[in-house]
Amino acid sequence: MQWESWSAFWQMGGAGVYVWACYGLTLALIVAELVLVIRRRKDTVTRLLRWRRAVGKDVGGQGARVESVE
Amino acid sequence: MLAVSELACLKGDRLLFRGLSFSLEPGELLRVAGPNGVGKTSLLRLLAGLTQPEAGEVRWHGTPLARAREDFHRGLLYLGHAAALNDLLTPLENLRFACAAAGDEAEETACVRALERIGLAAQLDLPARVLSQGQRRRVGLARLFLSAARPLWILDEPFTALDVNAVADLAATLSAHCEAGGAVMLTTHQEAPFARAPRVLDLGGRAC
Amino acid sequence: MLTVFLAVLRRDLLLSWRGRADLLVTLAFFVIVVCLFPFGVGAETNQLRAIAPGVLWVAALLASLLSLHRLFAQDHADGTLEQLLLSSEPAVSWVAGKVVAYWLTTGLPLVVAAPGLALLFDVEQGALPVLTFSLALGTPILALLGAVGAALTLGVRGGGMLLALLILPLYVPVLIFGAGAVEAWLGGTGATAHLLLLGGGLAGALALAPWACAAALRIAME
Amino acid sequence: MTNERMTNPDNPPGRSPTSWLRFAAPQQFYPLAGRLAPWFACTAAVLTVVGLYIGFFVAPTDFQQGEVYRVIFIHVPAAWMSMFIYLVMAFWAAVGLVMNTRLSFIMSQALAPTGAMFCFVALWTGALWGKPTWGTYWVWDARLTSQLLLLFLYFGFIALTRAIEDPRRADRAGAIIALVGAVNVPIIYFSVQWWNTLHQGASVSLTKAPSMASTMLAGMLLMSIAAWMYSIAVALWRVRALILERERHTEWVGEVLEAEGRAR
Repeated sequence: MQWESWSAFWQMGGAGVYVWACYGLTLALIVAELVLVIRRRKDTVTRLLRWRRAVGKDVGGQGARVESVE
Repeated sequence: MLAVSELACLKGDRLLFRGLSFSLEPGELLRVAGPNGVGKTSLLRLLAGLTQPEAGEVRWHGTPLARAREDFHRGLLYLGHAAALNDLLTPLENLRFACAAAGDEAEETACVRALERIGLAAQLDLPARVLSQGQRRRVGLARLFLSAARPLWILDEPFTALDVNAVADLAATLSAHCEAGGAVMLTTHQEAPFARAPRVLDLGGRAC
Repeated sequence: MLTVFLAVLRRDLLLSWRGRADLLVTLAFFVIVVCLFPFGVGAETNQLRAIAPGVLWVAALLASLLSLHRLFAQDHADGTLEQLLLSSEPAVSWVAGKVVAYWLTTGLPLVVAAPGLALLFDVEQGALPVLTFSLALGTPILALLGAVGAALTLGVRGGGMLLALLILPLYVPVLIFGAGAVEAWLGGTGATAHLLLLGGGLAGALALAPWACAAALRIAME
Repeated sequence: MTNERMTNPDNPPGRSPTSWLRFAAPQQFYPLAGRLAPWFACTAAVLTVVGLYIGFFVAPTDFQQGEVYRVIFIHVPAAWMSMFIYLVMAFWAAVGLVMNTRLSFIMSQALAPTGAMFCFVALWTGALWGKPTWGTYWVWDARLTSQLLLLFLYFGFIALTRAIEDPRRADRAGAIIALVGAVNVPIIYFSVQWWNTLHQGASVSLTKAPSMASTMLAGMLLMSIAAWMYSIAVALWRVRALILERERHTEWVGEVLEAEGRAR
């Protein structure tokens, strides 16, 4: 074990501010990214459900099927 | 000449048409019909090779467009909505550039003759920005007289902004091109006096 | 192929000539940006001499970005681009024509004006040919890379700002070797290596950029 | 190319069983991604815990730098990942352009935000590591500078793909800029290094640690693999949302959405 006490661990030999700022920001960014990804998925599902209700069930068949010429 | 099979076109969020199959043979004049927004222009751009279809394919003399691009574009004249005129150039300069860019020989005398033929003799050396809508349209159409060697003409609304005489004249030119073994595909909202009634491709048949 | 190249080149040069007031804007911007620096950093001769190569190169880089977003915009709007894409000739030929015309009208004036401006910064006279030569090799690279960016952002909202964001990081190597050439000459190590690298960059850009640009223009038509 | 576009007459685009390259792939990939992503995420979490334990409690104090070197356990993995992700993005972009497959474009777009995030982390940790070691937050060191330019490349890619509304154009335009950027990354790195040696003489090297203990190395490698797993998991989740968005016309997305709607 490297550390004599927890407070020594937090102080990181005097460089605690720098080390914990690095780890803190990284953690915050990762959490933010995960939240954004999950939120985005939920938003997409809600929006698409709404969209499908608006256009009706037959979303794939919107375009006119052109059978023949003349 | 041009064979289309099972073509589908998606524009943004909307499926414009699907399962579109037809072919165009030499001597034919095909009119694409249907209300606004049904995909007439999209179809023409797609056939010209400007955009890619969502599904299906277009063949030029039996070869898929992607592999016959150069040969296809040598045999195609496409005139779109925009007249491809630069305001700072004169009609003559615009026409000569259009021909040269397409890969045609563009003799000055031939270009002058084409512009005179379409009724722009007096505007040859004016900058294009002073021309009226109809006159701008004519500069683009002057290329028809220089492109007899290109068998396939695809024209998007060629009659727009033209007066009655010009419409008749253009219809005669198109009919003559078909007589000579060419093929014409066009969209239009107005009736034109063609020598023979054009075949109609109705995109709006079952549109919603 | 050559006919199309020459036709596009001739037309674009003619268009620039008809709208020649626009040409002066790029040059004026270059001159003004360069002249702003002494006000910002002070008119101390030694300092000005030290920053001159960098200032001239950064200003040239910004000036060449100034009208870049207009490179294809007019042709896109009036339908000329459609017709060019439908040409049976290879797209590379007319793309090259447009880029060469663009460089002749915006890049070349900078190359010509730079030595004169360098004198304002009291740059040693022997370094002036190196500066001119480095700009003559470097600004075409800027035009070629810029054309790819202009094609990608064609018709996109906020295209001008986006273009700067896309292209400026790619300009960094050109800036480093361009300004570095002059500094190396002034430092006595000789500018050959820098100029060779710039030449290599130009060859690479000439070989790749027109293709990328043509592909981007095809995509922009969709 | 055109053959892939052929569809069965009765199937509108997006439902064809024959063209797996173009249509079936997203449909099959969507549930696959959903099943795989949690595993990658769990692996990442476990590796992070182990890596951090080794990094903080097993690895010895560096005799030159003291404790501050422990930033290395995120700095180096982040820097590696940011470069690696850009290359993977460019790879998918190239695959997309050559094979005309939508899924590859979606992949490259799903990776970009994570790459940019790691790039920023590498810069941030580099700066905070620099302050106690070199006495300044920023030096124009070749590594830091290329990292900064890489961040701009990421921003450019993301901004371009977001600014273009037509998804097909956005896909292809993004692919081109990703490839142009990938060609330029080595050139930028080389030029910056060249510029740096000329201007500053020998630069301070961040990772040059002649006496790196094997436990330090182990921690760093574990954290790198964790970062890699994390990137895959997040990219897969993002791909799922993008697939739903792009394939919303199809029946299978309809079924997926209805199942989701019932589950709420």
